[in-house]
Amino acid sequence: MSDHDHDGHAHHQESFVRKYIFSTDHKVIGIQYGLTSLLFLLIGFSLMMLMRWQLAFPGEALPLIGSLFSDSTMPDGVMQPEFYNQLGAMHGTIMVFLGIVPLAVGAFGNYIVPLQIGAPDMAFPKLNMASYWVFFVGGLIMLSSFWLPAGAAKAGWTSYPPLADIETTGQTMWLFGMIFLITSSLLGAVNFLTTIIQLRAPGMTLWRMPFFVWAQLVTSFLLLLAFPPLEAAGVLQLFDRLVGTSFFLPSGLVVSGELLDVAGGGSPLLWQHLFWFLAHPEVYVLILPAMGIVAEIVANNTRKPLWGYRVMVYSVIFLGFMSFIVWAHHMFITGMGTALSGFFQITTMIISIPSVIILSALFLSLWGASLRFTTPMLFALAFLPMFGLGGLTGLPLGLAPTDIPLHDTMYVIGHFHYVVAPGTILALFAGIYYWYPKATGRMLNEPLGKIHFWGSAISMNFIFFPMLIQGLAGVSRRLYDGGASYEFAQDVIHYNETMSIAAWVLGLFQLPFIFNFFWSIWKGKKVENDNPWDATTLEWTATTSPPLGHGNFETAPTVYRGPYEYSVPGHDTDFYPQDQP
Amino acid sequence: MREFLDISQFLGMPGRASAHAADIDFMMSLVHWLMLFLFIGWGAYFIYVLFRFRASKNPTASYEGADGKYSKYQEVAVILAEATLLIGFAFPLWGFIKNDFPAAQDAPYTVNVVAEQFAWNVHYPGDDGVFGKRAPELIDAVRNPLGLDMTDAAAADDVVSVNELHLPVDRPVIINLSSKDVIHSFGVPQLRVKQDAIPGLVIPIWFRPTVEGEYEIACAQLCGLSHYRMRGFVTVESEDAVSAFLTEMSGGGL
Amino acid sequence: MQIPYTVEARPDTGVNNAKLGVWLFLASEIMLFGGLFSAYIFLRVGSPEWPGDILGHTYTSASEILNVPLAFVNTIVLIASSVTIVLSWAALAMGNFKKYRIYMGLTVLAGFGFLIIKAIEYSDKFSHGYLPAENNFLGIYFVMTGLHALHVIGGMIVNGYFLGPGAKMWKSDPKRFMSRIEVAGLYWHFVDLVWIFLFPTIYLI
Amino acid sequence: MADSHSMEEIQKHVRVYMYVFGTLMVLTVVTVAVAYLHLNIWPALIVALVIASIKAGLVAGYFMHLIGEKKLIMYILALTGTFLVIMFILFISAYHDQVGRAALEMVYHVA
Ligand code: HEA
Ligand code: HEA
Ligand code: CUA
Ligand SMILES: [Cu+2]
Repeated sequence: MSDHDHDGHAHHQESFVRKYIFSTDHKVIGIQYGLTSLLFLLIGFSLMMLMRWQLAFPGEALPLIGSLFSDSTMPDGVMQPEFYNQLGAMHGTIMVFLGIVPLAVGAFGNYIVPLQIGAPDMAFPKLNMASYWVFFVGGLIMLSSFWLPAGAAKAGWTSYPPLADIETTGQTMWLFGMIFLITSSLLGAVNFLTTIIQLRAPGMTLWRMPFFVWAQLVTSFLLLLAFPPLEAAGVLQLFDRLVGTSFFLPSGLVVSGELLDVAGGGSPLLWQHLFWFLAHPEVYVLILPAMGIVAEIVANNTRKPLWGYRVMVYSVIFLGFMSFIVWAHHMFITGMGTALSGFFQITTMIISIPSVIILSALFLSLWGASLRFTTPMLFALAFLPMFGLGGLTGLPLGLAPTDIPLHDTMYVIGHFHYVVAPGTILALFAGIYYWYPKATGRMLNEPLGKIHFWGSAISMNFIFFPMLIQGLAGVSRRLYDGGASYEFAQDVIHYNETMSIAAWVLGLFQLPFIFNFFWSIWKGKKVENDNPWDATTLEWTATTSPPLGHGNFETAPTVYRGPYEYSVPGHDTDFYPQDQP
Repeated sequence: MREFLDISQFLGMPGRASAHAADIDFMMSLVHWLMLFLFIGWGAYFIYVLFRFRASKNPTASYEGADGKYSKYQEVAVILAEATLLIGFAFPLWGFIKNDFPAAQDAPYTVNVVAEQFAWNVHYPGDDGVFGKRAPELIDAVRNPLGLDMTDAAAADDVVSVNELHLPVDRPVIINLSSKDVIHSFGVPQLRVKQDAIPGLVIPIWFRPTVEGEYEIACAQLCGLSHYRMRGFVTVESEDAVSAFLTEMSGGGL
Repeated sequence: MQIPYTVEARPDTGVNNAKLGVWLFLASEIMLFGGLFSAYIFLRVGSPEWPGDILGHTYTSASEILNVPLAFVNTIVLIASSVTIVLSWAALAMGNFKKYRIYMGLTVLAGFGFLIIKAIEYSDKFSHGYLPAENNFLGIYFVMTGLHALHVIGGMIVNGYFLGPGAKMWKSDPKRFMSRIEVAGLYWHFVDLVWIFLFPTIYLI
Repeated sequence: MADSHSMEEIQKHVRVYMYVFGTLMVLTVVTVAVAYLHLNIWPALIVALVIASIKAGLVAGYFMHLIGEKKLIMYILALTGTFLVIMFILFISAYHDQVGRAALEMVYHVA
């Protein structure tokens, strides 16, 4: 399985297909992952924009665009509940599994990790390629389900049976898609772990690895060990749907007045346990790479070492371990007794501590800094309070009694969007602005970047803060009319308009980014040297690889010191790269 | 003190209509105080640092950086606060809600609630206080939505209503919650009650309504197309009014 | 620059890439089957009778439905194949390629044997109307043994490749070839291991 | 691990493999024999799992050369094993601490 097919003979001409399509070069694969996942992010974003129209103006025809849709989804431009539920489920699925994970792990991990540890490539280049293409197929399966007669999956991204068992064919496609995506992640995880453990350059000890690499290491462990149970669950749900078993169906179900013709004896809660066994670690898969990116950029732009690097590493390892034993905090309201809920409340409170430590360390890293407010730094800085707000709103959810009024309300939606959108997405944008010159040899335009930053950071708060307010007022999530028919929701329902407008404004502010992203490939300011940010980590040292070239280092660099030796007293520059003796 | 700390109004939580609601709100307030302290503390620090350590003002960074003493205090404080919340509030309150069911001498008012796509069926035991037998085979969407077995003597005086749950004020209530088809969630914001209705299980919940009025039951778990309008009503009223309602329901049916 | 440690071990970790990779892969496989075993346990503690009602008859022990002798034979076959594959590796270590061929051939053959017996078992169930949809015991039996059988097929493809076209490498890069056989062996043993747990939990108790 | 072995060592290995093979056969027979005793569920479960674990240990230890394997591999497997066990325990606990199971017959009074 450990094949690799480019041994220093860079001179032989590779065909276009081998070089850019079925490439085994981690940098090309990283870029493939990046472009594909950005596209999916855009798709997930568009689905959300449609939903937000319906939430702001329930039952009103969507002008212009509405007429493009079929009669079964939006007759005369008016969204049907079926379609709203599809959009919700697919927005969640696409954002999580096809947007953030492949961007944070597949793209950034692939491109940056081997460079940062001084490796020639990933340990298993062919496996790496397979991982991308399996992901790609999984994504196509997911998307194509929108064109099924009854549309895509509509039982939420959590796919709780019995609803998911009796839903239309879209759900089957969802399951097949998930099996591909899980397989892809597993292949990727094996590859990352082997690479990080085995291919570190001479002198790159564990304690000299950049925090980003640590974050990817822990993330890969989460993917490796948490994903398989969901694959098992997916197979079981496929059997329920296709073969007629009843793993998740109890006896005596009566659907629309008809006794369901199944053997029965199953348990709907079994799915929830298997699902959350994955999905809680999964949320840390969404946040850890983001924390890693932020740590890199904060160190670089404060021009000083990260405060408490070791403590952060210990925290991230502990976080990874704990994330396997908190899953049932998503299930307090399913009728859990006191013993189990006690256990899961304790573990949930415990797991919040390492997050507090990491965030505190990042905040403290700013003390004594010489702050450069570059675009990546702005995004990274915004991440800190935004993740903080998201994390803090996790606390009332993690305590069972306070979860009673909040469970399955907009408060939960607000909580996790604060962590994934102004949290992770801003961090990923930071990473794009930071590493773009590495991949292309050109900088992204700064003024456009700053417009993108302020527009995104501000409008996101106008989308997600009102969700917390609505949630506290008791408004349920996944409501096709946003709660308009409920009396108790009347005081807070008007926020739906604010949020939707903010969401479209957010969309507008992505335009400078998309323009910048493509324009700069050809027209951006060229970097003067390999190290435009005056950084210390290995990816910025002279490599044989000009943008998009094949191969990484002429000879493996030797590492002499820790990753963040900035402003070392007595050194002639304010950065002391890892590979300088 | 307690009144002072209770910021549930400020948080925009709906009015309270059950006995344990104040406890939940108080706990909610405490958690939000903790959040507020952390947010304001770190937020103020953050803004200060951004100004004080900008490159134009502080051209050379310090290699040593901050002294971590205060952050350690903060972490210990957070741990203590979370431990207090768990031990002092979360465990007792959850235990009370889950385990301290009213005993027989408290004369709890017991009803069955059976969720279905997309309605809340309520099954009252009638005067004899005994629920009639039910069987899934007997369910008829129109005439017998609960599958009540009419050959059972106990079933004769049972009352079934749809989306209308009438409860006596100031008397403990036990609801046996179940579902016919998919997972629903019985949520009543003002009562601070929420419980998933899981097919295959019959989950008892209890609370004591304290304020008369009509409250909405909002289904909180995605259950299909019309999840958004799976709305029922809880009417909390005097004992007499409940009896009158039940008489009307059973009389009207014949 | 070559990718290092494809064959020789990295000094500080003591393993080469392929071996680490396959162990990591096996770790995820453990969790995959672990998820299914968890589901099995969850369903089983949740039912009053196990296996329970099938086609109108209540069974109280799995051996009334499943064919224990056949499964017993299959256990023997799979364990034997585990021995032959490790012997094939040992033959390579002694430089005896011919013996390697024989043992690897036997391993693949044993895989076929296992699948044939499995097929007999399945068709017997099907012909009696014991379909997965009848009952959760049958359902989980088919899912778990079916997934295991897929793993057997996967292993046979790998082993078959190293028996046939893949064996060319013995000429060009014998060390690397040995490492591959060791890795293939690890996977094959794992498949055996899973069966060692499946057999008693599903058939016997 | 292979490269440094001499002929004799390999032959010794092969002998060990045969012993292990024999033991596995015996244990398989024992498992089946115990099953025909029709013990109660708990003793049967324990016996079956203990035997299966021994067999698994033999396969992993000798065939997969886990005995004497590098620490790194051991750590990874220990971690996986920990999560596996946690998963089993929590799944069983989750089942037992679920409110509402016993009450099913209460509503559907079907005998
Ligand atoms: C990246 C994703 C991510 C992250 C990191 C988290 C982090 C946390 N989450 Fe969240 N969560 C989700 C994603 C995430 N969550 C998702 C997607 C769901 C919903 C799924 C669904 O149902 O569809 C969810 C749902 C969810 C629930 C279930 C709610 C319900 O359904 O009723 C719970 C309950 O315990 C919970 C708890 C927590 C906790 C305690 C943390 C902790 O780890 C947080 C720890 C962090 C802190 C405590 C912050 C520390 C702050 C400071 C130190 C100072 C801050 C300073 C300033 C702000 C200036 N989350
Ligand atoms: C990682 C996960 C993730 C992310 C990032 C987002 C991002 C966003 N989400 Fe989403 N959401 C979920 C995961 C996520 N969501 C999940 C799991 C659910 C629950 C589903 C369910 O109920 O089952 C949900 C549900 C959900 C709802 C509730 C639906 C309901 O309950 O009825 C809403 C409502 O407003 C919403 C809004 C938004 C908004 C405004 C954003 C914005 O922040 C979006 C920001 C995105 C961008 C800014 C993208 C920018 C990228 C580009 C422009 C690409 C550029 C391209 C190139 C350069 C090529 N989301
Ligand atoms: Cu019923 Cu949602
Ligand atoms: Cu969680």
